[in-house]
Amino acid sequence: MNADATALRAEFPLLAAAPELHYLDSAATSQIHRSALDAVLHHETTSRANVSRGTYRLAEAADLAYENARRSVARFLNAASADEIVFTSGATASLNLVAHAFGNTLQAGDRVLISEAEHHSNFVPWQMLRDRIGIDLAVIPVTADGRLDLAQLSERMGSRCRLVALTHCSNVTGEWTDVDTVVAAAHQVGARVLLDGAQAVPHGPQDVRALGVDFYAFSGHKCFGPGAIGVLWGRQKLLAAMPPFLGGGGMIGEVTPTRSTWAEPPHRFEAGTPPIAQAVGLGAALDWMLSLPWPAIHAREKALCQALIEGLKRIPDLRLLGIDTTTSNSKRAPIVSFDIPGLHPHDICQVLDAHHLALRGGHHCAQPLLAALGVEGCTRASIALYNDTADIDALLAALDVARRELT
Amino acid sequence: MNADATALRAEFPLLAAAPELHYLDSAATSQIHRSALDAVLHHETTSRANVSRGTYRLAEAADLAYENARRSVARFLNAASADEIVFTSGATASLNLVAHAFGNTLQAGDRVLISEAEHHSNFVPWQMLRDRIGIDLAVIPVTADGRLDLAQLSERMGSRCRLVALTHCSNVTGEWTDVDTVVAAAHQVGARVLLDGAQAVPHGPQDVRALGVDFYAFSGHKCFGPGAIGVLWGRQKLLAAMPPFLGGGGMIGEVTPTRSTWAEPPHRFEAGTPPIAQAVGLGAALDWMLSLPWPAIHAREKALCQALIEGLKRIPDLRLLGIDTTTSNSKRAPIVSFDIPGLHPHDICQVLDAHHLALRGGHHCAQPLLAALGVEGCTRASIALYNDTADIDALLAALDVARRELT
Amino acid sequence: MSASDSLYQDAIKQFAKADHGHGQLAQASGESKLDNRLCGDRVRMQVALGGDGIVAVAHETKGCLLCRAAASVIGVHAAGKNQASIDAVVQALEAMLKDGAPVPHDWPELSMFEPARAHVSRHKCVLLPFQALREALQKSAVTDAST
Amino acid sequence: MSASDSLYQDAIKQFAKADHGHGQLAQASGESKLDNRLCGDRVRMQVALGGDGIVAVAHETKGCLLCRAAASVIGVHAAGKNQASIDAVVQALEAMLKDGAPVPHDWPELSMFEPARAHVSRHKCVLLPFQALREALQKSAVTDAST
Ligand SMILES: Cc1ncc(COP(=O)(O)O)c(C=O)c1O
Ligand SMILES: Cc1ncc(COP(=O)(O)O)c(C=O)c1O
Repeated sequence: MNADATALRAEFPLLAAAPELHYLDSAATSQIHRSALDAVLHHETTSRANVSRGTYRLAEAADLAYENARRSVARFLNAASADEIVFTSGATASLNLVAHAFGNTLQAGDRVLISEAEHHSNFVPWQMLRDRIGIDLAVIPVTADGRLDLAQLSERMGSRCRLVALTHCSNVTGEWTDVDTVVAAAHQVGARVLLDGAQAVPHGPQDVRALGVDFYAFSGHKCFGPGAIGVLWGRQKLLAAMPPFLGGGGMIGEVTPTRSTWAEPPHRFEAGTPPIAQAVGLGAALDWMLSLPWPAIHAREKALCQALIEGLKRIPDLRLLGIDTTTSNSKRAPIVSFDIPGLHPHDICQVLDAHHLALRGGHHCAQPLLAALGVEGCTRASIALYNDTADIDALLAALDVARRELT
Repeated sequence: MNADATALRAEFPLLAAAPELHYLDSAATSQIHRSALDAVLHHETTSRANVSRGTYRLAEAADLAYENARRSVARFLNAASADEIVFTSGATASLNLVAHAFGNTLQAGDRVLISEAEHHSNFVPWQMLRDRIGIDLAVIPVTADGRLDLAQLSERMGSRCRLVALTHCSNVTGEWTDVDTVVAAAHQVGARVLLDGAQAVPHGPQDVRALGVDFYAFSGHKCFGPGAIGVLWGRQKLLAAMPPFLGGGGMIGEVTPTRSTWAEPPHRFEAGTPPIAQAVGLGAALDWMLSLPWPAIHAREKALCQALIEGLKRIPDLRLLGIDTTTSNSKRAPIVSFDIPGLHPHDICQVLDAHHLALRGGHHCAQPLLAALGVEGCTRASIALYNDTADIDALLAALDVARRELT
Repeated sequence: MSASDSLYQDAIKQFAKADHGHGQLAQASGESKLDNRLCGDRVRMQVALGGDGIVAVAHETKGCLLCRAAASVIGVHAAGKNQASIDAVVQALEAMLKDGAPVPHDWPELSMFEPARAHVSRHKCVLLPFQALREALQKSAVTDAST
Repeated sequence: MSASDSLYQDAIKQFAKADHGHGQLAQASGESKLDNRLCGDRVRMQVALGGDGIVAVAHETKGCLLCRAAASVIGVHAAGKNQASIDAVVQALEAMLKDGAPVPHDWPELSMFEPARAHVSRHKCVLLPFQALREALQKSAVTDAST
């Protein structure tokens, strides 16, 4: 398997058809790998049927494809069993699922601990749970350089902490969370740990058992798969102890006018016709990812990120967000956000776009983090396995143009 | 536009590639029309980006495609505005959205009226709401021939009825609900009306304003579009008065550590990255449907349904479910369910499959209805615009074989 | 010949019709009720244990031909077997269906289910009564241990 | 020439920098605060009304160059206009951006936003201050009516 960016890029239909494009917005959505697109197409044209209910051959083919996708996800996460894999419509849906199904097992006064660095999708559902049942929502602050301040972790957890829900990797700073420390502290007080892996999964297979966490959530569209599909992994025992979230077909044992009983996980949490072709596409994307030479890809991602940071440091007044410039960035996903005082991120991105650079400016659905860092918005470059030095060079050159054009 | 079944069938890639297949399970999932598949493919390979947040050209293209899809849905439903169209992951998700967002505006003791004929997706969410906040859940019974018994509608509504949530068309009997009667009675006591249109939409464009209802839900995969996409239509004023359901990116006004504010509908109800390519595919499917000669298609669907019913009536002991054989079936969608005492639906479907007939046996996610009709399961043939007499003839012939083989 | 011709052999139909072991035990050591979520089929299985293992079984099975035939085979064969041998046959039957393993030699009638190998969605139909039997045994074991 | 070269004309940069109308009114007839949900940009707009219409405007605008330039154009032009003519210019500006309609003749500076037509996601940036102005006027109208 070739880890060369040019070869990888050729496997992404959109990028292959747009050689001039410097796509540096993969943290918002990655491009789709041809294996995922082909799998969707193949499924829809040869095996389309509803799952879990039909006995004809087409329905069996659909069932098999869907359950095989579950096994692919389990392999990718090193889950103990495919039954621990719940398909959802996205990371946001996965996080809301936990906030409702696990959340409804909590009592008023129980603590849920999140952080200032969370994406809104791992922030708002917990605020809504707080407003619904009166949990005590505590927020780990970030340090001046944007890292989770884990110094007083035990105190923040208190004795009634039931869940610690943190991003595995920040979508603004690229900072990875120190999971070992969090898991040790949480499990000491009997709290569960949920990781929002939306930004982690695009950078390689994860091992939920090695991480020692209890829940893991991510989205297909950020890891080279189709949209409209997400995953919630949860330990079998935890899932089995949770009531369902959404009601509908496929998640029931029996329905009578007066009451209903629930199916076992994962089906209990998959009400209605699930995202079948999308799961199949995600399975293909993850199988492909599993086949990649990750050490080589990580080395390139890191080198590109380093080159970008060095280049940005040369721009007068530019502020790198959440990057402690005095330490190495060994635990950094290749996501770099910056602020140039006096230049609005949207104006910067507009000029970059004219140079075929796709970058995003704004609050990146992380207003609490940006507020903590003292900015309203920022410009973000996010690097994926198909990026190369040409993308970084183009960005640095275009930023010079932007500074001239916008002042 | 040609309404000939052979010509239509040729536009469905899976059916075109499997000329021997008699697909009679469209009520579970329809086959996907090539316009929808092409639209998904085109989007993923030319316009893939996240929506609502980016300013580069690719992101603008994605935004435009997504919002155009919203307009296509609005046209298909004759909605007053595209802002009344919420994209969800399916009909089940749409119904759960109403059960939470509208449901949370209800008080304990307020009545929600559903029926015995509902799909589990329009049954279980209301039971869960009842168990959550103590609404009074009332159930309209069905008559012996499976129709909604609207005789005592006003009494059943009582004075505290706030919502009547009914299927537009039964997924078991094909019976259409008498919406005029329901809307008149509901609006008299100030109750809102929700229609579950999952089985209505595959049989042509709907007019929510002419229907006079307040909410309308359906799924893309049943109306020739992609899976993983659904629609909730709601009157603008109602949507604007509802709190959000899921929390996450894209649905907020502002997020601070202590509280958040909400975006306007429809975005308020679309937390997280929405099903972008799937919405685009659905838009294409609905645009295509809008271009069809519906009177001709309805005439054929009705003729096929009639021929099927006549043929089934000749089978000794066979019981047609929910079909009053003494009246005409003018208000019937082409869905026919039957029971042959002594033959299990799964065994029947297995034999049919050997003759390339795709039919589904079981409870069809409508256990309360089947219980009311006195059966545990049944075999269902559901007809769509690509079916033809060959499918009906094959079914009737294979049922003769099944009766011989299975006894 | 159609795919179903080979599936619905006379043996299956005869076993289903005979419904060996149908009924209830006056005194059961253990009992289980299992559903097939997908179709609502249901097996209620009772076992009576003696010194060496199963003395009697009785079941009430509502289901398709495959499910009823499987329950009927249990009605013929289960008495005289012990927990270990039941565990073994359930495993062997699963392997036969899923991986094409040979028919368990002490339950030769299970060969009638060989054509079901090709029909993944029907494996559960055949297995359901066997899973119910195993569960009924486990429940008696628990009761034994606690007395 | 890149697409942005034409967008960020000197006029836009100069108007944004000049920030005409920046500030607060001692006594406002109406005031509005509008956000752009997508980027968090914010306009606070105040109007003071007299017999014939707007006597003075003041705004505090935090946003991109397009948004700030648009607010600044309002600072130059709004005084002396009445509600109907403001409604008309907002409509005309929308039509100019969305449908390629001509520049409103009594607000000639708005021509600097013509290149923004091609950038759909930026229309909101230009329109935000104008929508804020209209809302501030509506709020004063309500206050007027109730006194
Ligand atoms: C860290 C993080 N969590 C959650 C999400 C939400 O993912 P989605 O929008 O796919 O539901 C995102 C994506 O923006 C993210 O970056
Ligand atoms: C009447 C009815 N309502 C709701 C649904 C649920 O649709 P989905 O499974 O696509 O969410 C179905 C589909 O099975 C249906 O037939």
